[in-house]
Amino acid sequence: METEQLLHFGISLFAVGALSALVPVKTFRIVPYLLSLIGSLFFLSLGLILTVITPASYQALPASSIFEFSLRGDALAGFFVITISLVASAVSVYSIGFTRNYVYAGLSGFFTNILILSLYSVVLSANLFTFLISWETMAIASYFLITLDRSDETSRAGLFYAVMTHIGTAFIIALFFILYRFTNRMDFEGMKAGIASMPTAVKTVVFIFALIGFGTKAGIVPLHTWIPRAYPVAPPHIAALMSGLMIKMGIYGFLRISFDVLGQGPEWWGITVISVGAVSALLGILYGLIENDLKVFLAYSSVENVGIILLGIGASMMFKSNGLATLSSLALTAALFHVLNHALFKGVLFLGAGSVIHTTGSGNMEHMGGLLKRMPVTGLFFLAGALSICALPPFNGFASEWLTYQALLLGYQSPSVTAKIVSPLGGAALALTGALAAAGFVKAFGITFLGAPRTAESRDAGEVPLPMVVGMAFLAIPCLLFGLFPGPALSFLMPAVYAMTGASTTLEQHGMLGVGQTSAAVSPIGMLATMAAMMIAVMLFIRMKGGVRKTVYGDSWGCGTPGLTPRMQYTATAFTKPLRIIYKRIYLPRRDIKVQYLLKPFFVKSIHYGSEITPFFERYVYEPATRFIQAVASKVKLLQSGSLNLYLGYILITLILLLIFAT
Amino acid sequence: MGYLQFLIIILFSPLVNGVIKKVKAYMQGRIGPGVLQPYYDLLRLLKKDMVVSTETSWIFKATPYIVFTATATAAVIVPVVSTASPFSMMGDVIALIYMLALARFFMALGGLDAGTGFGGEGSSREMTVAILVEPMMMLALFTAAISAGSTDIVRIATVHPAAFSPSHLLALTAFIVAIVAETGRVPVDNPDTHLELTMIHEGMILEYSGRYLALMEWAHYMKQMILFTLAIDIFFPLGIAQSGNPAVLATAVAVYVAKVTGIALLMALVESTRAKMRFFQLPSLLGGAFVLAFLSLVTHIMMGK
Amino acid sequence: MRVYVLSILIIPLFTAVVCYNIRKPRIVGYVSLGGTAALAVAAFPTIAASLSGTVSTLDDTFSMDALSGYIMALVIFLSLASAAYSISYLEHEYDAGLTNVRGVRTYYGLLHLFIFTMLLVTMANNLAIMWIGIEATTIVSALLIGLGFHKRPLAVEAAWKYIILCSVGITFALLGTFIAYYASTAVIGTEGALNWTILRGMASRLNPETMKLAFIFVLVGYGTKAGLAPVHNWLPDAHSQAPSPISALLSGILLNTAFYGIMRFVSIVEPSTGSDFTGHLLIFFGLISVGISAIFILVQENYKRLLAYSSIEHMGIISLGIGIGGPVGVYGALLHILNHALSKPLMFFASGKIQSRFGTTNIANVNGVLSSMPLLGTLTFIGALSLSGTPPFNIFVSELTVLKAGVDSGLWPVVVLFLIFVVIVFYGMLSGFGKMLFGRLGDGTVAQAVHRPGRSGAGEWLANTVMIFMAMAVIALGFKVPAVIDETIRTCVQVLGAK
Amino acid sequence: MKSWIEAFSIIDFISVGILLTAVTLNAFKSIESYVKAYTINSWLLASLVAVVAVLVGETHLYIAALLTLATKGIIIPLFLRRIVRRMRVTHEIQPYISNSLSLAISGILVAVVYASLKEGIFITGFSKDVLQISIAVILISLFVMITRKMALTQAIGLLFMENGLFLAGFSLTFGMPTMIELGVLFDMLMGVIILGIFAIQIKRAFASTDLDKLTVLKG
Repeated sequence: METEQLLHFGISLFAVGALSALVPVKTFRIVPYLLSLIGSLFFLSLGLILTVITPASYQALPASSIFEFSLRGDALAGFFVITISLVASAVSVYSIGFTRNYVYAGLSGFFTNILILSLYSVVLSANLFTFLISWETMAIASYFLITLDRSDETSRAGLFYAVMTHIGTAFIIALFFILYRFTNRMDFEGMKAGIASMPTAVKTVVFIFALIGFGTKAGIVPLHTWIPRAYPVAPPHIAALMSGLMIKMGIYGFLRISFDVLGQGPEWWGITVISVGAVSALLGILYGLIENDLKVFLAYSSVENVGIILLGIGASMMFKSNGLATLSSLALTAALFHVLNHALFKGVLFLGAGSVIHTTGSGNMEHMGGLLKRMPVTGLFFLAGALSICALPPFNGFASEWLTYQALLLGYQSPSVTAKIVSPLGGAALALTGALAAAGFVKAFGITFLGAPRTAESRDAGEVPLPMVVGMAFLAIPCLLFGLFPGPALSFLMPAVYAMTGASTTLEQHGMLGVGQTSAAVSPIGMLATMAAMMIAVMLFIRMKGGVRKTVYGDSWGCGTPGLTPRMQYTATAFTKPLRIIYKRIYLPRRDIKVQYLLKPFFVKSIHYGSEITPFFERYVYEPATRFIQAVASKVKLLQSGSLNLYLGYILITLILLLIFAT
Repeated sequence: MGYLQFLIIILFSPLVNGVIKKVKAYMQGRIGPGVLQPYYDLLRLLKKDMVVSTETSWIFKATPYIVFTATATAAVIVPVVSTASPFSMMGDVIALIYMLALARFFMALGGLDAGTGFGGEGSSREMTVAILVEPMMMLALFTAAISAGSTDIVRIATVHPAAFSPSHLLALTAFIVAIVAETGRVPVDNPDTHLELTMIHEGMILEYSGRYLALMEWAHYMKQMILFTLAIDIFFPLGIAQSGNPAVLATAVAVYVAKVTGIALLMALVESTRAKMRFFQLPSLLGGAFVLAFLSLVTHIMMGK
Repeated sequence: MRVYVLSILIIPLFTAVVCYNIRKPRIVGYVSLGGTAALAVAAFPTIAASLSGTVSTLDDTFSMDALSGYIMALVIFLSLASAAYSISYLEHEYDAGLTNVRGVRTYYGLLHLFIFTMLLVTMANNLAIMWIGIEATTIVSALLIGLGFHKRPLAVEAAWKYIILCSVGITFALLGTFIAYYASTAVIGTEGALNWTILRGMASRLNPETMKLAFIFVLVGYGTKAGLAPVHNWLPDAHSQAPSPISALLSGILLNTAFYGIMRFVSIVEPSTGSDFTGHLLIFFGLISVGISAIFILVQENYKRLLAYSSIEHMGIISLGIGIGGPVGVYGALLHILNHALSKPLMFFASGKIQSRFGTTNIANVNGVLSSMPLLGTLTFIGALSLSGTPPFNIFVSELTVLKAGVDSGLWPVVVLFLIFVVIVFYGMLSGFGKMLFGRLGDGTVAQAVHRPGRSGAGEWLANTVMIFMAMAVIALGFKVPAVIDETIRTCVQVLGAK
Repeated sequence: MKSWIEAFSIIDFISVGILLTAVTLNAFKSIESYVKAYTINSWLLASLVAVVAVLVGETHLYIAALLTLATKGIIIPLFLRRIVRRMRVTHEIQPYISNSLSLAISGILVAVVYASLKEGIFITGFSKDVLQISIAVILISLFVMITRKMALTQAIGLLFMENGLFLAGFSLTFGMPTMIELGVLFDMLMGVIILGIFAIQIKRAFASTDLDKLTVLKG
């Protein structure tokens, strides 16, 4: 089938899906998601055509004038289309189960279809106008999905999100117009073609605007503040879409502009991006670690992973400007691979968290525990996601992070000293991030799924309906497969990498993930095989030496005193207490302890312990800015004091000034 | 031989631990148990029944096996006496570290699964220490990897037999601290205590008994020996067999034994001369080591060696 | 042809008289709607003709080119809309006892007089007659605001300020017109010296100094009426106090008719003084308007005032477009007139419904509109997003066009300021209307649902249809400007002679 | 030709009179005197039109003069008196600016006008000063509206502005075509009536004609 036909079919499927969601029939609720599932499969094939089968760009819906809709696809777009399709299809399946008894099923179905469609059209848009329309449609749709339950709380979160993203859009519009001004074209092709005439200073401005504008959407620190507000209030399937895909649109836009259109820039661009990435990764996970709300934690972890992706991109830019094409392609491959992987495992994690919250009715880890026995499949998939996001072999996260390590370590080959030093430091940051993430997910999985249930809700919890489980499987299984066989995944993104860096390295041959320049290689499948072999061996050995032994079940050991209650378990707060102390310079924690005495100082009645950290950026960046604007506004408000005489005075003054100065 | 050298680690790691214990005993003026004691312990544990908490899930039972197999896989990756080790193509130094991380991940989960205070405490502290140690260790390894131009351990071991450049010494120092921390020894952790306030590793495996405990302990011994071997391969690989002929191998084995014993002695020395640190003093120690590793990297890049 | 043209003026007058003399409040609304429909039908050929070429009658007293046709079409469209909407609005006011039969009759009578005056403005070729028309709109609309039917002190206050400020302004406009007349008599003598077509012909020969003076007075004068800051102060009061259908007309089209006067003048002043003079003045006023209104929108507590300030903002954008000039700028401005004339009335209609439901115009006291009135809530949301310049709604397109014009002429400071202000506006709009639309009915709202929504009769149905139609137009124009509109606007651009 | 010169001086004389009557507004307090000033002002205006009509001898100027006299000189003052009586107001309350200061400012305004209207723009026409004077009248009456606090005073100020406007128009154009003049006058008449109605409304709604009460709508 022709690409155009595929495109049109896909679009119309989503459109119909969106409309069908408005049919207020309960049995009908499955339809929109079925349609979006089929639609995303159509787009998946489109993406495959664009990347694997015939990596050629095509032009559909050609634009007649500047403000016309126009879609086109190339290798980069194709890769993102594939990523979107994988997650979107899974989310569609999950939603079938989730929205069965969902109050806002109709609206959610409508806007979910719109959102997915807008994601596609963002990556496929050929010109400025199409991009902006799709971009804002995406923002609006997600805004309505965040505020779905229309409570004041969610509407505040939604407002904050909308305003942040709108500021970002302002920067994007500005940079588009700068590009247009210097290239006289409004389509990306044309901009790319005419970029040569653009002075470097202007390019730099565009680059910085791109970093800010798209960074807001991608959630780089310090523009990340909307993420931990918006995701937790969003319904799970939407949170998965937003965190898995929507913030990747920021990455896409940044790549499209700073890589594809601007081409090669000075070295410090790359270094800037690396630094931003490192800071985002570290602060993101650090702030996430101490959160006890499952979704907030996952949200922060998204910030972290965007940071990791930016590490790769920055390294690639840096190498490119140092003339190391192959290295640049390696770094970019790592980054794009991590884009795909993060979409998968963050998707499964959010869906899992959604299922958990769906059943226990609370997002707070402190209210959970022992869920693995009650929702085994969900727990298993969540564990898979956690292992992947911690980059533990043999899952996919390991593959992409390993590539990132390789790229950063090879930075010493670049001629400039800064690059030599910056890149291994990026590696160190990555290592620290990895360790922090591991701690975070031990906490997230351990406190939530292990131990004894802390509330009645989690004690009576049960497994979620089949479609939700299947939806998670859609994402969890690729997490493992792409880890074991990186080949297919890499083939999705190689054409894009080649198109943008002019070089490509074959990184994967017969099951080994290897980097030519270093002759370093890993074979996840080999590791898995070895583990399996070892497992068999050790079991046999135990059987031989130890024979069959029975297992005695009893209470956990409580220092000999019986009656250990779930409340005596280690809490999520306690788990990260050491970190709060060690990193107090970052968290700036504040604790207040109120002790009530029966008889001072011996008999304590009650001790209230409260501890909170300072939200640095909110307190020292956002709030002052807001206060300033409000203050100015309230001053300006005096202009309209209600006195007619004053108004007449304005007329007279204006007139006289004009008479004096304008004539 | 090259295929089977990982067996050295799997089989002899308890012995190394025994040796360290023995030396410590001597230094403290005791006779101490025999060097084979760890083997007896393992066998005894294998023959015992297991007591499992009713709160636990399958994670609790799976953890020992996963920990053991993951560590064993790491052992397969690291070349011991010969660089002709085909299995080490399976992974490089990063893969090795992450294999150990996988083991740690599950160990921490196992600690949380029983729902007791001690397990959680142990997991929390273990992960905290890991956060402090892992980047430092990585950085130290980066220095070696960069000077060798590869993260492949065999490559590193072959490229520079004995390059005691300043950067290497710095990196080595950092790495030794890392080993101390990772193997849960004084001053970071006390392997011989069950006093809850000081437990880290012991706290995590407190609920384990029988063969589960045996696997955990064994995995711990292996991890220790893997790290020793890694240090040897990376920082003084001189004498490691480049070819497969028996004479070379024999010498290589001898040299290896000597080196391992040396490190074991060092560990024993450190443990018996240092007092355990308070938990929240650790950042200063490990942070210092991190600075060393960082300096090593910078010096390497600046001085080119 | 002549018959058609005159019928355009006669029909509304006739309808006004008829409406004023009908004693049945339930009937009169439909009569007025019928009258407006008749007007639309009668006006169609004239408009169609004017779009293709100039239509002139009564030896050039009335002469309509594409621009007049365009504005007239808007006037008639909005008159239809608000005539249809008025029915349910007045039924409700009547049932709620806020007005009596006399009030209803007066309302409709004045409404059609108002329409008549605006039509007069669009048709006049003679600048003085145009002035008369604009002055007449002030008088009639002042009555609609202040006396219309509910005699409330605030309405009187608003009307007083409105009439005083606008009369003062309009005086200056006439002075400017005189000066222009003087300049033209100096060239061609008294005959036809105020005919726009003639002036346009020999504009380049006029004395630049004189024309500058004339333009300053005209700009301040008509600018007051068009609600350009800093002489906009009557606007928030009047718009917030007028009955919603009238607010819709005021901000949807009345402001534009005043600005229409400015546009006419620009195109006869430019050739002699050079486009920089007029351009800079308009940009100056435009930026101030957008900036001031943005700040007021940010801290606004009354949703009708919020909408009023948003009108100031959009008039500012239009003036920016004209000021930046060039085909693109003028195109953007004219397109923006259309888009604003769709979105803003929609919002005023919707806010009228909200007001009659909650009995307050205070944002803080309105809550949960979406959950209690889904359709209305949705329409309001579409309007609000469109007004805040968000794609995929229509206003975004024209704003982008104006921006593009600014970029084309390299006015970076203007572009940057504009973007900043637009973000502020977005924040203000969304926080205001978000607060009203979200939440549950009853949380934090003091005055709660004082009146039940009016009997959902034909009136309600009509009002909803109108609003839905406008909302759909808002969305459709956001994706594509239909060929016919595109063509019309291009001809208008030529009429204004933008180079 | 000589008669022209005299005419000039006559016209200048009258127009200066108009300016003075406008300036006096700053000095007065009682509404009555405002209305008187307006009446005089309008008569002067009408007489000026008449003079020009005599000089130029165009019929429509005679009509214009009559119309002016009828509306501005007779109808509107009568109407104003009625309003004043109905509203039972006699004196303007203390204005925002003291009389002496406002007199000074009026002077400044006149200066501004003379400065801003460049010489040589208005070479033709029958007087070089009348335009300046009329604009000055307009600005001064606007200034009066700014400083005064009573609804009625503002209405009168507006009327003064319109007189100034009329003067300006006349001096620039020898009078517009009759039809337009009719329209303009009609509009103004309407405007005045509406103003009167509203002034009464205000009195009724706010129990006062003091504009300080009219500051409810703000922000």
